[in-house]
Amino acid sequence: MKSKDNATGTRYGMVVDLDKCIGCGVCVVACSSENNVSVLYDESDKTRNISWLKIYRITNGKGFPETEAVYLPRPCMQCDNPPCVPVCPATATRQDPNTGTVSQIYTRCIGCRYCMAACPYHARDFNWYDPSFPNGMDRYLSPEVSPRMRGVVEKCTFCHHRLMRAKAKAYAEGRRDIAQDEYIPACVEACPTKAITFGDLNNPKHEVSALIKSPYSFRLLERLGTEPKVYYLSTKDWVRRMADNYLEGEFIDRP
Amino acid sequence: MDLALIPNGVQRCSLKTFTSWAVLWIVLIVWGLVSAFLVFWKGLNQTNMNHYFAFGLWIVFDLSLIALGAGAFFTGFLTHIIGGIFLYPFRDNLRAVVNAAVVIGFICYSAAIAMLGVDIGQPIRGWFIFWHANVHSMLTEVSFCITAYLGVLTIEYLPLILSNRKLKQVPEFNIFGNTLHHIVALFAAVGTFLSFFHQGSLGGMFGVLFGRPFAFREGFFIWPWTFFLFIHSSIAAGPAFTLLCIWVAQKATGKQLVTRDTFTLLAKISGWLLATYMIAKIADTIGWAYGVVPRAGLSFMDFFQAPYGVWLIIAEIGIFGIIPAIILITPKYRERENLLVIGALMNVIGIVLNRFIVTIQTLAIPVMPFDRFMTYFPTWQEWGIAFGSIGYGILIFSLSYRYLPMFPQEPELNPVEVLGTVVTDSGAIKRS
Amino acid sequence: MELDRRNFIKFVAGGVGGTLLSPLPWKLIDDIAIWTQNWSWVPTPARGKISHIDTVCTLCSGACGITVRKVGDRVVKIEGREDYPVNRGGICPLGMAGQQILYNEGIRWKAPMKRLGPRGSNRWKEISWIEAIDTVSTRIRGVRQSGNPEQVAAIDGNQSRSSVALLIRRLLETVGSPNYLVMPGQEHTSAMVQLLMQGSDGPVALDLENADFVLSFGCGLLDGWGAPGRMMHTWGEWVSRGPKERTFVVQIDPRASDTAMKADLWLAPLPGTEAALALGIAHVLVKEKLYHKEFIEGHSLGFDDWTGQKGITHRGFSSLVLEKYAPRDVENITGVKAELIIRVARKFAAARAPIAVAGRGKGLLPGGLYEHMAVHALNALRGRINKRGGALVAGNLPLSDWPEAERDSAARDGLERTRVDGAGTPHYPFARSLIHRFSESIRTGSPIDTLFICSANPIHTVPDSRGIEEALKAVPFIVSLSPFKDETSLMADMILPDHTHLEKMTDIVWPTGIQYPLYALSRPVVRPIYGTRHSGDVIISLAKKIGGSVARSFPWKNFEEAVKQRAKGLYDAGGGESSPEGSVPVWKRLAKGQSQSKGHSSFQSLWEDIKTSGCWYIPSHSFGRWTEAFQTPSGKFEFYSSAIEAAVKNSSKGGSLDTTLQELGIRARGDEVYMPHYEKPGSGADKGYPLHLLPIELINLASGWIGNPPFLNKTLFDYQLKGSDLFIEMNPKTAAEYGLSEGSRIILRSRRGELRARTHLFDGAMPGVVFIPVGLGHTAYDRYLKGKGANPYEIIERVEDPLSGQPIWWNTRVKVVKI
Amino acid sequence: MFPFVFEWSWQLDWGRIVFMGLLYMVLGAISLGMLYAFVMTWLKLTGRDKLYERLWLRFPFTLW
Repeated sequence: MKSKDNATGTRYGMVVDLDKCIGCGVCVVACSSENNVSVLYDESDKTRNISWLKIYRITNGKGFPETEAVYLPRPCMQCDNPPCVPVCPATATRQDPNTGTVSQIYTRCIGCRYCMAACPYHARDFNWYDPSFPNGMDRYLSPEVSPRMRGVVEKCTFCHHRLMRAKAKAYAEGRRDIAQDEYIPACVEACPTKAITFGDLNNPKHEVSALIKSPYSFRLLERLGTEPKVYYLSTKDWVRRMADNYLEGEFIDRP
Repeated sequence: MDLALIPNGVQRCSLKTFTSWAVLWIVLIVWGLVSAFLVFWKGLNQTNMNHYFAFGLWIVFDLSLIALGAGAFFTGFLTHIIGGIFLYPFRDNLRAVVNAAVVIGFICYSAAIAMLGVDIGQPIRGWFIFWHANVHSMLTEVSFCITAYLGVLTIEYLPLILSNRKLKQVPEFNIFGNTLHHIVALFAAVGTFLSFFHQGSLGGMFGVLFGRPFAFREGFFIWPWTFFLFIHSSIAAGPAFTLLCIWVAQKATGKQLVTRDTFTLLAKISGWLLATYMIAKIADTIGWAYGVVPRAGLSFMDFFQAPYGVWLIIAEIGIFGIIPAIILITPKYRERENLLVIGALMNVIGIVLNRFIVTIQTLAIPVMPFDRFMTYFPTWQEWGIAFGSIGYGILIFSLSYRYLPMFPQEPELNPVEVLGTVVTDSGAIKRS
Repeated sequence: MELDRRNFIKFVAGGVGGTLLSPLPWKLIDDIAIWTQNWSWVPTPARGKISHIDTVCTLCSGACGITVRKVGDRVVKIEGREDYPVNRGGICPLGMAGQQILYNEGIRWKAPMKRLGPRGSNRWKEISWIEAIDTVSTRIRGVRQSGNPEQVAAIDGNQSRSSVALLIRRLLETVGSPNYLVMPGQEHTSAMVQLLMQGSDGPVALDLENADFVLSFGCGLLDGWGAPGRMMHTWGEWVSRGPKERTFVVQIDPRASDTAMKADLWLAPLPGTEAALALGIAHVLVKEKLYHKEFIEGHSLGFDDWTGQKGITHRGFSSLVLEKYAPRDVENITGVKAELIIRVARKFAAARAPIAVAGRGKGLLPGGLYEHMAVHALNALRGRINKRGGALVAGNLPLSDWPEAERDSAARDGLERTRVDGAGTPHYPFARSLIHRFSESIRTGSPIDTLFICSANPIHTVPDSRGIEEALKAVPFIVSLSPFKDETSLMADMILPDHTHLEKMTDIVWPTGIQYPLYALSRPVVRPIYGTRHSGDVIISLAKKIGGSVARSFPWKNFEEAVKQRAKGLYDAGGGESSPEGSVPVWKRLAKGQSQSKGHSSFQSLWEDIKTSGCWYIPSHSFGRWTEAFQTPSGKFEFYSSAIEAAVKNSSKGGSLDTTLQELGIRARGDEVYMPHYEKPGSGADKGYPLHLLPIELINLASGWIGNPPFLNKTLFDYQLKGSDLFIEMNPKTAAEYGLSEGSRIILRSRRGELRARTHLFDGAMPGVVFIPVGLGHTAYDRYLKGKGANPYEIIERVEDPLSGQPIWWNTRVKVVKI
Repeated sequence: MFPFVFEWSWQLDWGRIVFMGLLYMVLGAISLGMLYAFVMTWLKLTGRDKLYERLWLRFPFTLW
């Protein structure tokens, strides 16, 4: 396992407050709409449909009425040590050293799906079908994001085109820094309860850098060493325990 | 009809019989071609693979074919590289099977590459692996090596093809074939080098997946252990598979094609390699169960859920690992032909099972605690490609056997009565 | 040089070698690489100038502010508006997917259509607008000439105060028909409660943002209730206040709904017993003297036992709850632990600004009247009426009235006839519209000749939807104004398709539940992409074509002119704001006299401002003022509703009170009838149908008249919909009793019918209850929706709510048969 | 695959150099072997194989 020194430089990351997330799915719709994600006729086939951001419902397993359920939105974790990047044979996916985000070059991808096998979060989706925008729905497609063809893998890019947009604007105004609010992915912008915060994890001016120090913050499958840049917050012990695999008696409740 | 093509000094069945035999396999090939066409035309939705099962039957078949095809490089290695010195007493035995091993290797690798071509979502971009190579990917290494090695196998196959009676009459072919044959050791060496790496990289492909605790086997030197396990297991299975193929060919033709002690030699090599492999594999499993698994916060049994239960690993290591190893290394058992064949077969099944488990189990196990355990069953299109490649293999092998002097010992072991110039239905006769 | 073989080979070899050394091969390889990217059937989105247009989402009456991102002429993305007072950024998934409603031509009517072939055969002929309007107006003229103008009816799903709704009502009025029906909804029940207990007819105004304790009786606060964008934003607001100040939410729900799971406390009463629970809480408040003395003593009627005008002693609300709703008794009825009831009551009483709200799920369907009254009584007990963070008493928006509609003699005659659905008759004294009664009376020989259906899909969205379908079959002529190929419009004879929400101007007058006056106005963000026409314009041109007094009642050139005429009142009233709100949200600014007019020099400039900002609002409210707040006969908040008393008297004219009450469906007797009380549901347990069926509504599944857009299908779990199978939710224990496991295929059978589904085991589902999501099971629309899942309304038994007459939909018994 | 594709400028490390180096060696060996076979065939066909007998070229292959 490689460990990278990411103490300096920009590292875009996300903090999702699960106590605020109500599972409404607006982020999923916003993401799909922003990124020209194709919609199958049968979207209930969750093993084949494309959703860069997927919401899981996790429950504490207790019976009625002690049941508790929490929604967990899962975008690409944009790992600092991504399992998917080194495995790609055609260099179709790459971690941007300047932002820490993991990109996917659709026109380069040969569709071997090795990266999907590598990703424990199932954050990558393969185009099993031709993209479908039937009945004139191709009219709502955004030119900022290219639609993908059948046979390639696609994934969340932290709305990279929005970063480009923000950079272009900053450049035009003669600035080098991008403020916290200037670049946020579509899901963050859309969240009606403001459960998602986005920014540069290394920048103390950005809210996220403080949030990830919360005793309630955690990441998914931290033990694997993937170093995800998507953090979660939850005050519920069982939710934090559910984020990773623990042996009997191993989970220590931090707060 | 095709008498002129049949090698000297051997007898072959009638063209009619051969055709009806071939048709059986052509049907499988057609099934495979139809499947491949559907996959190219409509995409990979023709399979039952999905986001969870990113790899399916085809990768299992690929891994298995490449493992079983290892007989080619390993026999070549034994024959041409160290055969001259260390294995001198067995030189003839090895020479007797090396052609068959090369043909089997060629079949396995060409089928595997064809299958990979179908398996990728963008077949017309397959060459991007070479063009935009990411050298840090095990899959890149695999692709480079198996492609190059297929080239080597083709070169090794060429002298045999060119020794076809008809082709031999063309002086250019004859001389070219002979020249190639002279330097076959070079290609055997290159093949050995390439095979060593891609067999290992195939294992490494899974061993480096640190996001998948089932497959992840890092910690040995700079590589994952599976790198060496795969090499080890493939050279254990390769000779056994060559043995099996020749044995089946003997049964099918009703002729003895190699001497009995050749079988014993192959069995011995295979058996000892399997035995040592089993030790390594068990060590690996224990090391994994007490290292990787608890580090990931999981317990051994978390990885085995119906239908991919713990029986799989029992079958792989116990039934199809230790038992064939014992059979093949014990001279008493190995001398009995049926046990020998069963041992070789179990050996092969064990390795295939290993490749299956490594591929499917890795993907079936949810890593996120709240995710689901998945199962998968291939569609007829996937089976079509798989069976098509089997049909292709048998057809190529049969054609090679029929028209090429694949088994140098055959004429000796099956002397043909000289009947003058009379040509019978039963095949060609020795003319000289 | 001679071209022999040798030279030829040399030439070729040289050529190959030379080419390989040139840049040509690399260029070619590069070109091939680029060529592999070329998939002609992958669309290339056209480029264009990117623009953002602020408007309002009018897919429901929540009126969220949206920004539409356009590229050239195309809508590509819809986002919430941070500056809009209602939602301040957040919008619901349906609104977010609005472009799929606009551009999916598979679900849209593109031009006026005339039915060919039998009803439901879906064979149509495109006609011109002139022909369409001609045909319909001729028919109406005919009906009027025959002397039965009441045979024209309309089912309207538009927001009741919106201009389109008013135009449709006006059309019926001038034609001479009282048969104007609206789609049932919880808002009607809430309005009824306000009328009965406060005597006010203003909109429901809940100051939720300022509340610090919310007691929600089944309201899917986060499941799409009220104005969904506002509710979700408010919830984020509540939670963000920090652990001490955060609003405490108690959710009362038989299922672990999203709201229940996010609430601080979840109580799960048996379905339909919410009123008892509310009264149990009231019991504790009364018994422990935790009620608001000033309000109760000075501004309420019927709390203590009292003596009426004729010297009759009436029983007070306090003695009623003390006698009948002790926590133990309530525990027996509801299944909620007595200790929990006491705890919640004390917490409610201790809170600084608590509010109790009633209504189930999204509130698309009516609630129980007595139940709503019981919940509102809790607000009264704590004096939470017209208080910051409570239930406000609001007046109507200062919109101008249109000139009086002209009624000719035929119209006057028609309007005097009784409504087909019986609403407003002594039998249904408080109902304005009863769609189920309407369908019942139509099924046996239609008294309706021509039926307009606007912005509604009753065949899918009303309980006992099969009954509606049967009824519509009996109507000779149906005109649908729906833009969508929904179930109901497929039953029509003529389609006069409306624009979709992004193509037209729509006003929403006081969005659902907002606590201050707000007028929302959407504007067309794209030119209509098909040959559709604004329903408002269609009604106006229809009226003009009908001629006579009808035409004279519609003097406007077009819809916008009519809207503008109404909006003039906003200018005349003075004050109000029409610019997007500033950094301080409106709900924080609410106080008397906070309204600042932007000083518009003319109505025209105000109008332009409203069109751009999409809103006009008055950020002020005069809290308190209990003396003027109530318009009841007593001038007080009435625990004992004199309006009910009057209505019951009116209904029982001459007959016995007992019979009348029986007819009204009320089980209680005596003074209880006029007070909030718990009515045991009429249809009880049945041996053959052991389970309770409860439809549930999900925020990410559109269950109203608009079909679920494809993007939303993405957000449904595969244990809610899988392939074409709908999943019901069941407690694992209940499932085990019936031998069901996860994914079992079942038939769900009620006395009304059956449907096929599969089971999903969910610990959060109450044992003995089957929960089924609403919104699927379409037989119309396109491949994304058609044939997927099942519609629970088809098997829901319709029982009338006592007094309000609205259909109860939470009281169906079912059995489950495993297949 | 070739030093001038831009992946090399993205990421040039020892891994790449070693890997590609080995690959070129293998490809070189195969090509040289084939070249040898072609050349020898040509020599023999044109009757110059006696020349070939004396050539040092044959040396490495006489070991076996």
